[in-house]
Amino acid sequence: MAIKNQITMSIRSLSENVGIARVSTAAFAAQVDFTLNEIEEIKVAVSEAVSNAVIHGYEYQDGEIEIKMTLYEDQLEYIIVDHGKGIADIALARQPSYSSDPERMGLGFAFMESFMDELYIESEVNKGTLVRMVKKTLLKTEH
Amino acid sequence: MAIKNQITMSIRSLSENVGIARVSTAAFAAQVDFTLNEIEEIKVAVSEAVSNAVIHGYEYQDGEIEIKMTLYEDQLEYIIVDHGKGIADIALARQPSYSSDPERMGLGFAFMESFMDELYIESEVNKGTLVRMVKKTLLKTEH
Amino acid sequence: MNIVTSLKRGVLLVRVEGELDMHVANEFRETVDHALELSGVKHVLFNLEAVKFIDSSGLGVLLGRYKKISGLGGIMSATQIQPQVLQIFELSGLLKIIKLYHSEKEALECL
Amino acid sequence: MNIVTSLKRGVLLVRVEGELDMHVANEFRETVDHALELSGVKHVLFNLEAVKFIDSSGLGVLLGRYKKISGLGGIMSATQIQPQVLQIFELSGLLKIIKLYHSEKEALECL
Ligand SMILES: Nc1ncnc2c1ncn2[C@@H]1O[C@H](COP(=O)(O)OP(=O)(O)O)[C@@H](O)[C@H]1O
Ligand SMILES: Nc1ncnc2c1ncn2[C@@H]1O[C@H](COP(=O)(O)OP(=O)(O)O)[C@@H](O)[C@H]1O
Repeated sequence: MAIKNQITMSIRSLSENVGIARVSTAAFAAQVDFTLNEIEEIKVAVSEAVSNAVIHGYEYQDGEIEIKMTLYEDQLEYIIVDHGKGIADIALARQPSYSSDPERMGLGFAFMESFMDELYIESEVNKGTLVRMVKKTLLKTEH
Repeated sequence: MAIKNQITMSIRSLSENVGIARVSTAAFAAQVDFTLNEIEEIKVAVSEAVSNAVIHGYEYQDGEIEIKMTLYEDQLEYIIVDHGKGIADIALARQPSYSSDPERMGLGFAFMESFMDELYIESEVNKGTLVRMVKKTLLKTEH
Repeated sequence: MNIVTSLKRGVLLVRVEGELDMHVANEFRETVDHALELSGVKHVLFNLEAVKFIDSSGLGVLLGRYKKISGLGGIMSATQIQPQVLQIFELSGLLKIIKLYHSEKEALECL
Repeated sequence: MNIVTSLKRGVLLVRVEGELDMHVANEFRETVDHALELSGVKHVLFNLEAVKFIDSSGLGVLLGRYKKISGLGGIMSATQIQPQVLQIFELSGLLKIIKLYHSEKEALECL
């Protein structure tokens, strides 16, 4: 599939960068004729993935988070990578309401799943986590 | 000087990415208590530097543009790098109203200079160009 | 994030402005809990007109406030929710436990 | 970028919405030049109320339109300029050659 546009970002694992990542990914999505509602959905999904990297991946410690956004002919892809703690049981982690932190809601992956068209997670304990999310742009035109 | 936050981006040399770079760099600047007017000034300066990379550096051809934003104790720094054509005579290029393109105004560097507190340019013909711009945050607090 | 709390007819009114994510979650929690303690009231009304974004971290703090408020025997309600925030409330089930009103006035008359 | 052109009392009115940078410069130039040719008029009024951003690429297209319009013996004017755009106009000297009005109505009466 031909790549039409691509931006990569590397951000520090800081809570203030979650909002910056959200704004940047939304600006990237605005190339496609998504509805305002679809852009909001992308913002939530990206916010969840980046927040997870800060909270669970790096447990609020220093670290780098990479974000790669790619526009293909028929879809927009976001890949969020951290080199932190990793996930031992991905199937368990994906269950709605499951959280390893009793203070949290366990809805991050559930939101990514419902707001995007594809969600793929790759993880290795003590190596890190990769989250790949796709939103279809079929039938949309570009600006 | 201690780095308080840093984000690096790599974007393709495409005109649609100029606006995305602007939005991302403005979101980064919003960490500091700049006035809306100061944020607008940063947006213009970044817009000029990134546009120059697309127009002059890569002459609208394929290429990568790197943007590094760093928040220090007392200043915000933006570095924009391209690996394109380069500038033979930097002093000439910086002159207000000078442009190698008769269709353009030659105000890009003049705007970067007036809207930022420091402007530093490094360039080598056929290697590329680095533009470093600094906005002081002294007397500002962070969110 | 900007949070303004005030007391209206025995109800703690919390006007929130900004994006309710993990970056502001702590400040939000502390401000509301502090105002709850100081005021001594038990009902809380959130005016969410100026909240344009919420994610599961923001929801988490709201749910935490709900637990605290209902533990005190109070009612948690909200007014002027934006469509995007409403969608998240619905998906998460928060809509079932939080009372929604059209305006501050309506809410304060009913509480 | 959204551009709507219309004819009012022998003046080409151009309402612009968006950020006037290199990405939209070509489209902007082509739309305005095309409307100028079609209409056959020589005065142009830009309503810039919804232009929140302009840089030197955007200025360049406006200056190009100025040259074209004054070559035809017409007057180029603008109304409802945002402060940020005004600052750029000032710095570049464009303010000296473009006539500014407070409203479309005022401009159309004076032109
Ligand atoms: N980037 C990550 N690194 C390590 N663990 C993660 C990461 N993302 C998610 N997890 C694990 O998956 C669980 C479920 O995640 P999620 O559905 O987002 O809910 P929550 O963030 O509320 O816990 C988390 O509690 C955590 O244990
Ligand atoms: N990134 C770059 N790569 C190569 N040449 C550049 C670059 N940036 C600027 N220049 C040169 O410097 C000149 C002046 O730049 P500038 O002040 O931005 O005005 P303008 O973009 O309107 O030409 C350009 O015309 C070009 O010749």
